[in-house]
Amino acid sequence: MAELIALSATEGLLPLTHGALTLAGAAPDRITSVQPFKGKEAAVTKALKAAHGLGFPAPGRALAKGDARILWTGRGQAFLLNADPAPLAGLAALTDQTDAWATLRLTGPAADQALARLVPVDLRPAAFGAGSAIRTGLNHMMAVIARVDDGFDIMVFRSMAATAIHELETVMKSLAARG
Amino acid sequence: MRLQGKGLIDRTKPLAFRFDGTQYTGFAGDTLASALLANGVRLVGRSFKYHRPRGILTAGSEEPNALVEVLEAGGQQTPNTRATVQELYEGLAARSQNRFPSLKRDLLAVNDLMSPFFGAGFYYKTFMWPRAFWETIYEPAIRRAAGLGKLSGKHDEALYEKAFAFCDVLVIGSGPAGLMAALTAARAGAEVILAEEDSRMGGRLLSDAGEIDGQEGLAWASGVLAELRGLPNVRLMTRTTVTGAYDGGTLSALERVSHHLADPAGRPRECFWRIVAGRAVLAAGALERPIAFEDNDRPGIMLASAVRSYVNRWGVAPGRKVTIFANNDTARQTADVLVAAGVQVAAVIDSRADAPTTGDYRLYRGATIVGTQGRHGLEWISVRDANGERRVETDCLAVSGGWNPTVHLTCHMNGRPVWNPEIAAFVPAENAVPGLIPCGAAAGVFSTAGCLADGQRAALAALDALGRKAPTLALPKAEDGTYAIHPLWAVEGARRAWLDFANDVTVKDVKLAAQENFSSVEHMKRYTTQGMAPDQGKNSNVGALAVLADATGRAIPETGTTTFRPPFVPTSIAAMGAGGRAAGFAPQRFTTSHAASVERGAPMIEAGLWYRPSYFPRPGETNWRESCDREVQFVRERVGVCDVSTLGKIDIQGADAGRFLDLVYTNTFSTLKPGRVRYGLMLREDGHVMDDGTTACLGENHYLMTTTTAAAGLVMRHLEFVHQALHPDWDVRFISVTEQWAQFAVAGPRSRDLLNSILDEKLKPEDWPFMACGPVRVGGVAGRLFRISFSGEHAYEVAVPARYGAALFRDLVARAETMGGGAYGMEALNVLRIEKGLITHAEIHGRTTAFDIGAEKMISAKKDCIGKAAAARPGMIGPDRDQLVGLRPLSPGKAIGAGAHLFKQGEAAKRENDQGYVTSVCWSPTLDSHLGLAFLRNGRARHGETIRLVDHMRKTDVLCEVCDPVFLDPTGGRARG
Amino acid sequence: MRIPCPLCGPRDRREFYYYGADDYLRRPEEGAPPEAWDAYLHLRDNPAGVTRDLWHHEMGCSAWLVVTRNTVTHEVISVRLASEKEAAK
Amino acid sequence: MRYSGLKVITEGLFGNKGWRPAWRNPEPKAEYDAIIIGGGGHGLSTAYYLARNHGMRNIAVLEKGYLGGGNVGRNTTIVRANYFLPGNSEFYSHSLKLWEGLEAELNYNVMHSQRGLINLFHSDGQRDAFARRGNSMVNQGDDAILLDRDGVRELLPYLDFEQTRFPIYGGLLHPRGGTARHDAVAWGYARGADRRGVDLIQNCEVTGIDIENGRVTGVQTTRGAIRARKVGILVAGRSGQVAAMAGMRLPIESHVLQAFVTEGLKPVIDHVISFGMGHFYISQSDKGGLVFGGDIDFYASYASRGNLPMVEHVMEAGMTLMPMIGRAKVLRSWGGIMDMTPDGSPIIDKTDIDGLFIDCGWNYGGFKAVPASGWCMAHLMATGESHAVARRFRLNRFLTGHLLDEEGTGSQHNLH
Repeated sequence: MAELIALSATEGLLPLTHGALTLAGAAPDRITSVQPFKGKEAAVTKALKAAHGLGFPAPGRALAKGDARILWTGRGQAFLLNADPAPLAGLAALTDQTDAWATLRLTGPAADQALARLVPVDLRPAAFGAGSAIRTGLNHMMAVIARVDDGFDIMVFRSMAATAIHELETVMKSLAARG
Repeated sequence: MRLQGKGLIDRTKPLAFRFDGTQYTGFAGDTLASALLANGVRLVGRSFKYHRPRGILTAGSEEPNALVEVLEAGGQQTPNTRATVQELYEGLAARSQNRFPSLKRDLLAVNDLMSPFFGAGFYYKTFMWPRAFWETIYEPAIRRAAGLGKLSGKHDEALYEKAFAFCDVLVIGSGPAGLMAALTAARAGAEVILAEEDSRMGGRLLSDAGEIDGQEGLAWASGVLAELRGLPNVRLMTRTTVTGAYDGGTLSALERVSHHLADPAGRPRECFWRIVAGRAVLAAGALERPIAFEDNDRPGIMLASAVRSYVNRWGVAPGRKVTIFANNDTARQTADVLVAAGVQVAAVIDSRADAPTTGDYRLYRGATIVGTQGRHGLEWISVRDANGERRVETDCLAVSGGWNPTVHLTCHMNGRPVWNPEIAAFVPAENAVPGLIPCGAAAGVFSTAGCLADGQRAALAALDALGRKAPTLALPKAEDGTYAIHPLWAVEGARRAWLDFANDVTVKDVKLAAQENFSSVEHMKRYTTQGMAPDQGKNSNVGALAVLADATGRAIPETGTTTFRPPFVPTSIAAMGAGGRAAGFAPQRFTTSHAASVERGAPMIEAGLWYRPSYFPRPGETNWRESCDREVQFVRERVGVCDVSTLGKIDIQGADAGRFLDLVYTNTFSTLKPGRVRYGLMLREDGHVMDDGTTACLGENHYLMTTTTAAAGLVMRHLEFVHQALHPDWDVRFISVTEQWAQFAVAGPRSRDLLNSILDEKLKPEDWPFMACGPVRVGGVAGRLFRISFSGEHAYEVAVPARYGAALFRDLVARAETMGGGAYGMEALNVLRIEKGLITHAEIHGRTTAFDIGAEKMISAKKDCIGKAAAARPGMIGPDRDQLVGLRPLSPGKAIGAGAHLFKQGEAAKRENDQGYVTSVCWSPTLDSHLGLAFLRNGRARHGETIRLVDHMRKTDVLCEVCDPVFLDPTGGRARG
Repeated sequence: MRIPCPLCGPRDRREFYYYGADDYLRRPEEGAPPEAWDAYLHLRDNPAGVTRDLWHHEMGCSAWLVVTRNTVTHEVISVRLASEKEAAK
Repeated sequence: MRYSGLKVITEGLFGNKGWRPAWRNPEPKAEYDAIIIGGGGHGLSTAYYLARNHGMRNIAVLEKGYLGGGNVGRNTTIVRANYFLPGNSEFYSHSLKLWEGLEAELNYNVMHSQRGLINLFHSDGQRDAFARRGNSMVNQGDDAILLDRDGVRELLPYLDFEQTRFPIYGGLLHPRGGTARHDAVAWGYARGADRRGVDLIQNCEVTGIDIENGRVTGVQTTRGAIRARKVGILVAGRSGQVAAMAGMRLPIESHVLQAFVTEGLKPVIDHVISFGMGHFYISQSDKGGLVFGGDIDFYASYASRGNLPMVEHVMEAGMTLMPMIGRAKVLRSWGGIMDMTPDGSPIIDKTDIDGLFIDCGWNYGGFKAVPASGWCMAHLMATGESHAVARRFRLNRFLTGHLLDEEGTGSQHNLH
């Protein structure tokens, strides 16, 4: 019999603080990819509403109710966080993604300036306000980026966590040096 | 020398610096150029071809002559740094370049004496004989003589950065037009970025006197800047040069973040910006141009506007006795500035016969300069007018040949500027870059009042285009003078008159080009190299075009236009390539077992961005082969563990999933039952093999596809295409789960025993035949098990959520070791699969068809599939194809190399006889022989034949027997058993 | 270059993968003559001017897009999802 | 007028007044024996070899702009014969041999510099692929040496050997590979063709191809109609448009390839070097500029200019491979229009129209092919038969599946 110890995707790498910016791990308890089957979009929204008080988010948007969140992550796809996907069974392709992503939270007043060094999308508050969630690039890697109260959640593939953290730390340091 | 009471320098902050080893002092606010001039240094560099002594021509980034190496501690240096842009800092050290042994005594100055033979394109006509001398003698000599500054040869370890920015209106340039544009846009509430190349905002207001709204221009600018600084919607960027205009409103800019600092203290050296602007206002001003006359390149000969800048902005008199040579009204302005500063004006030479008389200095009307003297700096000039020729003593000559609007960015999308005869200059064509609005001097408006009004006009146009209401601002009042110019490009009769200082191109060179029928402007440029030097033709393009027009008897617009390509200023590779250094070129992907593998001493090798262990050395093993042989042996005899998480895994669900798989695979998957796995072959639509792998049926309408590590992204994109573009109505959904699962191969006769020791429930053999799959639990964790084999042994792959990967790998390996097995790496994996004739991307190299690998029967005749039609083309099948075979050396100990070519025994190793090539090789400890996989012409029909294998690269020539590619266990009993 | 993704809005070119002309949307039926496949896979109008081609928003929403644009000016005229039927002219 | 060192000296002594035009500016005649559409490298060399090898004199080259204004004047000037596949091997081998005699042949210094080309590799798999290629080169009679990491370090000590992302495993050295002065190649062939009587007609755009009963009879141009029984199309970057005048649809998609040059620097890179894990290749020109490039921008384009993502990719590759070039400043970038074919190899063939020939599809390898392309196209136009070293460059090979896909990237035009 085996006993398996779990390691987080950012084990030993976080948190980091440079200047006014902090990068920390922010892994949700559970991530489920939700892809409504053909013609089941409305039913999925209804089920999400009933079970978690959420809907299926519009492109670029995220919804939250308590700890449960759902982020739009692409064409016909959303990530349901911290919530049981079972009520959606049969309505959508459900795939466990909990371990596939490293979730980093970047907070601080110039967080958008830091991400502006890696992300080719306008993330300033006016363009990327509360409830925003997109899929884009973090330098050379794909990322899901969502606005949270005091900064951003950045989800990258688990295997690339070290590179993502290294690149974020580089810009955090550079911004801190610029003052 | 310094002028008292003048300049925007901080005299309370003296700064020591060195140039060519000599110590000097300047002040905060100086550039290297202004500080050198203040110290009386006029000779700063040597020209490119003739090694002529050169000084400082300009006060900006367009400088063609004053290029130096800026030295750093540790031996790093920046060549070709413009002394006119480099700000002074304490301890700055710079060195002149392109001279040997010293700036004053440069041996290659002999080239200047040879100039009659070194005219345009001379090298095309000589150095041809004897042929062997080109690479050995002529070219090295030319290379050594050419070039300017030196790279250190050391890695550039400095920090560089790239960034994105977004705004409604980007204003480029902060002179009167730019400030007015920025203010107008900012007050309307638009998000504004104001980018200025200089270290200070203000443009010509920093250098030229004049009132705006009843105050000094600079004071007005300060007021505007104070307001802009206070607005939350405005971002002011100094030391930032907009370098390129690209599609979709994207502009690039180079910020010199810490060039001006003795210690960057963690700041990047430069930042390369990608600015996405709703509209951009080009208010980059204009560049003064020189006039070509005899020996017009001596140190001390400067542009008039630069002379005014050195006097007013930096409080430096560039000479004791200054003369002025111009073809326009700025001659007077320059003289007035010098007189006001107390500098002697020796003479004003105005080429216009009707030049207005003013001021207390000698004016030569309708006059030109016909000669200059002074070896390392100007001493006197010869002036010719209607009364004859006379010599005027002078140590600084301020030249103005008129102004060229800074049209460069408007040319970046193939826009051609338009000739405006009124100002004898090119102005931007209408809408040359969508969304880029030129204004002020950049649009050919040369008065301050005109620039203010035009800046506002441009901003209003930008706001209007963005659908924003704009308040009407009262225009500040300012000088609204006229700009009268009578073109003078080159003084006639000169023996050597420079057009392109930086590349040593003279009027004669352009005329010679025309004489030899290189008469299109592009031919002239290429033949003479005019415009290809560090100043990018900024100082010479229009002049050279005018001389060419004259030489060919055409008007300027008829002759052609001058054009520019990005970048607007030379931009470092490091800035544009920021982040690429070291491991930054691509993300590094680490498996969950990475740390454990490294701990075991495994060399990690790159595989499709991942790192995978090559082999796991044990004490006493002296080379990789020993480790590899041992790992192969324990897999064949006991059990081995290998991390296979890097293989692509795609979760596929939906009512049409089976049908979808039938289309993308050559073989049928819709019949695959839950709990079963099938090997699949995937073709590109062009009929070649794209990838192979297994797909498991996890449940009804639920599959898990695996891809090779290298093709994971490619396959995902392909699936998306087939679904979205070809069959969007099919109910199928997919997502990558590569990262979700840590997956380990457990292979070998004792693999089941090993698994049984860790699984919560033991495996019942009857439930787990070859190619079965299903859920399992490991220590309470839900996992998946697949009975598949890439080694030919009885084997499994077990998967758990990635967080448990590290723990499971360590546990599996530890248990395997107690059973006489252990972890195996890529080398052993490769041997195991070669022994079994299993292919990887060494064989699926993009030219391989199903036919070539003997898998044509896998293309189901009962259904369509991607690539089926193209795979049936006559050239893709048949005996002319190279087909997969196995090779065994006749002497088993003879090593063979992948990449060797095959020939019939007794035939010469030459292309005409080529029979194929080797793709994979290994030493097989199992079969005690070297083995190879190869593609051989009509190979399946040639099993048993002896073939000659020649590897020129590794100097081997070996006879091999052609055989079936499956060397071991051809019936597959071991994997099934 | 920026491409207005119908789902994500305008995005930098670096997020997209380019495939080729929209000929690839019109895959011949099984059994079509070799010439039809040659035309599908290889032959192109390749206009210097307005063209329609296929882009994949790979570092974004994963949508395949049909982009109408000008190959001479790089102007992007319109974009639609490949999965949606072409709008009536 | 024959060029020589002596001539340069005597002219220099007498004020360089005696240099005569490198070529004439003839008016187009009403009829020629052969018309070459396109005054680029390939068109000019075809005209030259038609005159030189096949004795044809009554030939016109029609150029819509200026001679050598297309890709021959916008490339990274690399000359090599390092192909793997039969079909390509013998062709580029032939081309390199022509290069090696080009100065003497043309009496024009094209500055062909055989400084050695090194293709770096970064994995065992790549090493094997390069060994395979190197063996092909030697089998063809050309030269190739497989260098290990230390061998590369000896030649290129400034590379970043500590870099861990894509470590340098070694390189394939092609000693006879190198560079040439691109414009000079066009001018040398132009001058040579002109001296053999070929009319080089600039600012003459072909607007139509006249075809009667399935055979070509001439062309329409902006300078009037011109008759000819043989017409060759050599207009890389515009092949599709000109072929369309004859009702043809080509297996070509046009793409933009950017290239870059830095300010002049003292000699620092003595070879041509290419990175194996991202498109990046670099050499230093005789004037001192680092000349380098990468991959195409990947979208169909006729704009002759590219965008930032590829610019940045190329620069990042440079920084990961040889970070000592970081301080070099890029002076100019440019873009050429590439005829991209579905297998990355060119086409030199007859068309279905009698007397109409086409030479196109050079992807981004056309510069080094200039001599052999002209040689083989001239052979084809003069004799009606494909030259032995170009016999696989057939127009119908995509239909039949007889492909020449060196990269193995398949039929997607932009992947070669």
